[in-house]
Amino acid sequence: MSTQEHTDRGPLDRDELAARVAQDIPDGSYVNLGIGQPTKVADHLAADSGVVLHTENGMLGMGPAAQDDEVDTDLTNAGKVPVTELPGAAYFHHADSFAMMRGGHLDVCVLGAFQVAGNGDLANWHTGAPDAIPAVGGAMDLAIGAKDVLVMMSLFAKDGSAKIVPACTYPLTGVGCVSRVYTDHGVFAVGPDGVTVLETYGLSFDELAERMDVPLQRA
Amino acid sequence: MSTQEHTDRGPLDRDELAARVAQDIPDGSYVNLGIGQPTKVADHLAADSGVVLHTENGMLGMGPAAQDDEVDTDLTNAGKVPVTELPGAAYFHHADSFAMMRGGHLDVCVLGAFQVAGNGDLANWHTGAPDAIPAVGGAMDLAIGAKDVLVMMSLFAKDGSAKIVPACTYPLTGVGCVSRVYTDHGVFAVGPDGVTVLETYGLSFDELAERMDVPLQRA
Amino acid sequence: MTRATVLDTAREAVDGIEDGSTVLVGGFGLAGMPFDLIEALIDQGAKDLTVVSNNAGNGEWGLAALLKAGRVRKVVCSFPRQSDSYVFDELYRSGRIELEVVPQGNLAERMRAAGAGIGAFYCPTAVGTPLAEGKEVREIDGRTYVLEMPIKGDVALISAHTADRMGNLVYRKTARNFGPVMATAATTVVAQVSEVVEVGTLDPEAVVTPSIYVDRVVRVEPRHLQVEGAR
Amino acid sequence: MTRATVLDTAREAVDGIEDGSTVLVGGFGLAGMPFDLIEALIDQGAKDLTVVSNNAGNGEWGLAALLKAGRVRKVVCSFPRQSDSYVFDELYRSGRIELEVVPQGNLAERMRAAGAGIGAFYCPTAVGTPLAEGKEVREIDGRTYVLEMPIKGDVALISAHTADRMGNLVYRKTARNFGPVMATAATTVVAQVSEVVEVGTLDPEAVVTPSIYVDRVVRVEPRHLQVEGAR
Repeated sequence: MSTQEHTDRGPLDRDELAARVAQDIPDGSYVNLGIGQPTKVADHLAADSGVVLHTENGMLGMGPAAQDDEVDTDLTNAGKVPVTELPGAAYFHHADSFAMMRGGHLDVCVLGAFQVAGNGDLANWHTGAPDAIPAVGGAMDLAIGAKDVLVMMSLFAKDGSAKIVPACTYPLTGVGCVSRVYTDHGVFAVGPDGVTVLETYGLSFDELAERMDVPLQRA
Repeated sequence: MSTQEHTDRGPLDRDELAARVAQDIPDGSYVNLGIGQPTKVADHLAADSGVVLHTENGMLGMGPAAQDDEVDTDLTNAGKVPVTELPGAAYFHHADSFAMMRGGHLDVCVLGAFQVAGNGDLANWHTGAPDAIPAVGGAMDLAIGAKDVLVMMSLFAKDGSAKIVPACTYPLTGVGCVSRVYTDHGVFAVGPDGVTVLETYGLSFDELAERMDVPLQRA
Repeated sequence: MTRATVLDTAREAVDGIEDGSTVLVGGFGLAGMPFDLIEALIDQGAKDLTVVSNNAGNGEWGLAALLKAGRVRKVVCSFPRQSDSYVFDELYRSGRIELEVVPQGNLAERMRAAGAGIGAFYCPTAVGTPLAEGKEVREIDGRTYVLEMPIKGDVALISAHTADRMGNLVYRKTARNFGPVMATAATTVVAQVSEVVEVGTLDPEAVVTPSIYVDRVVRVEPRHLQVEGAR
Repeated sequence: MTRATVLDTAREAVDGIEDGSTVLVGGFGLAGMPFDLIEALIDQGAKDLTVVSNNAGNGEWGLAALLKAGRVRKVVCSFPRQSDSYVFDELYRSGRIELEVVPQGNLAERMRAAGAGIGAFYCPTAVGTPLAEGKEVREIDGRTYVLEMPIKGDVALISAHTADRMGNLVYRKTARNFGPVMATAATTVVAQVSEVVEVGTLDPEAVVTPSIYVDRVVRVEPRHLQVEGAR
C-alpha cells in the first residue's frame, strides 16, 4: 500500500467526499450517519449494499428523507428531519438505542468535526466560545459508539489552518475515538500511531505536510 | 389498634392463611407471588380486585394455572408451571422484568421463608447445609424488589422452634426487607422497631411470647 | 403503584404536581412531545420546576411556553441550543435558568438506572471531556469509565399513541424515544395518548410500557404540527 | 456486525465455536431453551466451555446433555438445583464442574451491561448476603449497593419464535425471557426459530431483538415438549 496522490485534480466537492466515504462502508454493515454533511453519505450507498442505517432517536432501517405526503411528525432522524422507514426496520426507545451504540454494535459511525487530533481525539460539539450555550446531544455517545468512527470534514478551516491538529484546542467530544478522517484534500488514518496519509486530492503529500502542524506519514 | 387474639380456634390452615394474606393486598395492586405456598394467595383474590400478577420470568397479567388444553410450553410462571394469560397482559424480557422488581415498582411481593429476623432480615434460599447445592433463583431480587415484602410460612419449624428469630442463622436472602410475616399462629409486623403481634390464631399473645426467642410487642 | 386512572382532561391529569418538582418531559423535538400536558401544567401553576428533557423547547409552545411562563428553575437536557430555542437562550443568557448538559445516551441511561433500581453505573461516554469533569473515573478491564448517577423524576409527562384502560402503552415510530424510559423513572407517570382502547385490545407481545408504570392516562385531540420538509 | 445469515442446519449455525468459549444459553426451564442448537453444539465438539444460563439442565436433554458429554468446565447460573438436575448434581458433587451462582436479576442485568457498554453497576440485590461476599460495597443516597461486573459471551445460543431474513426477532410469551438480553451480550449470536419470514413481514413496532444483534438464524422443526400439568 502507498499514499495515493491525486494532484491532477482539485479537492473533492461535497458529493465526491460523501461518495468517497460511502465507498469505504462495507456491504451489509450497520451505520449511523451524524447530523449535517454525513447524512449525504446515504445518497451514495448502492441500492443493493444492504447497509442498514441507525438513527439514535430510536430506529434501525431508516430510509431517505420524507417527501411531501410521506412527512410524518412521528418519524424523524436525529436531526429532526422527517424520514421514511425501510422494510426490516425496528423501533426502540432511547435507552435501548444508546445501549446499542455504547455497546459497540454499530459497525460504522460517520461524524462531522471541528478538529481531530493525530491520536484520534475528536472535538465536534463545542467551539469553546465563552458565550456559546453548550449543547452536546448524542455527539459523545456517537464518538465512542461504533467499531469504526469516521470523520468527514473540510481539511482546512476558514483561516487556512488544518483541522487535523497535534492536539485539539476545542473541548473534546471523545478521546482517541476516530480511526479515519475523510476530507476534501485527503483521507487520513489517525490513532496511536499518528497520522498516515492514505490519499490526497488537489495537493501532494509534501504540500499537505507543509500546511499541517501534525507530522504526516506515507501509507 | 390492638393485638387481635383468636384463642377460640386453632391455627390457620393453608387455605385460611392464603386468604388472610389476600385480604391485605390492596385492590388494583401489582403483586408477585413467590413459588410454593404464596402461589395459593391468587385463589383468594376477589375476581373484581383488579390485582395484577407479575411473574419474574417476564409477564404482567398472569392468569391461573393452565388446565389440559390450555397448557403451552411457552407460557409458564417462575416455578415453571404452565399458566394462562389475562386480558391486559404484557410480556417483557428478563432484564426488563427484574428492572421492574429492583426499581420498586411492584406494590407487594409474597414470599416463603426458612427464617425471618425481628428486624426484617430474610433467609429463604439456603439452609446452610454444607452439602447443599446453592441455588438462589430470583429470591434475592424479590426480597428487595417490592414496596411491601410479605412473608408467608408456618410459625414453627418441625423441631418446635419459632421461625421468627432474633437473628437469622441461615444464610441471608435480604437485609431488613420484610415488613410483615403471615403465619398459621399469627400475623407479625417486623422491622427496625422489632416484632409487633397484630393477630394470633390458636395461641394467645402470652403463649407466643413464651415460645418465641424474639421480644414481642402488642399492637 | 395501583392501576392507572383514565381521566377526561389534561388539566386533571397534572393535578397535584408540586412546586419544586422534578418533571421528566418526553419527546425528541416534536415527536413524542406531550404538548397538552405541558399546557395543562402551565395552567396548573406549579413553579420552581426542574425539567429533564432532551431539548429546551422550540418556538414559544410546549416546553418553551413553560419556560417563558417562568416556571422552570433548571433544565437538564442534552441539546438546548436549536435554531428556534430563543426562549431558553434568553433565560439562560440573562442568568434566569440553570442548565445541566448531559450526553443524550447518559440522559436515557441515568433515567433507566433510576427506574431499574441501579444505584450508579460506570459509563464510557464523555470520558476525558469537560462533561466528565469532577466525576469519579475508574478503569475497568483496560477501559476508562465515568461514574454516572440515576436521574429520578417526581413526575413524568409523556406522549404515547394508544393506551388501554389499564395503562398499557404503545407508541408510534420514533415518537417512542424517551417515553418508555421516563415512564420507569418517575413517581407519578402521566401519559397523553391519541386513543384509549379496552383492556385486551393491545397485543401483549407488543406492549412497550406495561401498565405498572402508568398512573394517569388522558386522551387528547391530535394536533397538526408543522414540521420542516425534506432537506 | 453485518447482516445475519440464514442457515439450513443447526450444525452449520454453531460452526466455529471454539474450545474454552463462554456460551450464553437462553431459556427458563423449557421455555425458550435452544434445544437444537445445544444438540448441534454437542455434535460440533467444542469443549472446556463456560455456560451462562438460568438453570443447569433438566433430565438428560438440552443443557444436561451438554454437561453429560463433559464439555462444560463451569456453569454460571441462578438456579442449578431442580428436581431433575441430576446430571449437574453428580458433576458438581464429584468436583468435575465449577459453579458460580448469581441472583437471577443480576444474571440478566450483568449481561445487559455487557451489551450496553456499561463497565460495571451498583446493584442493591444480594447486599449483606453470602453472594455479595468479596464484592465492593458502596452506600449511595443512604442505600447500600454491591458492584457488579458485566457478563459477556463469545457466543449466545437463543430460541425465538420468528425471524425475518435480516435477523429481526420476535418471541412468544414467557419464552422471551433471556433471549433478547443474551442477544446483546455476545460476539456471535445464533438464533433458532420456528419460522423465517420475508423482510418487511414483521411489525417494526413489535420487533423485540433488532437484526443488528443477530448473526445466524436457523429454522428448526417444532418439538413437542412434555411439561408438568397444572399444580
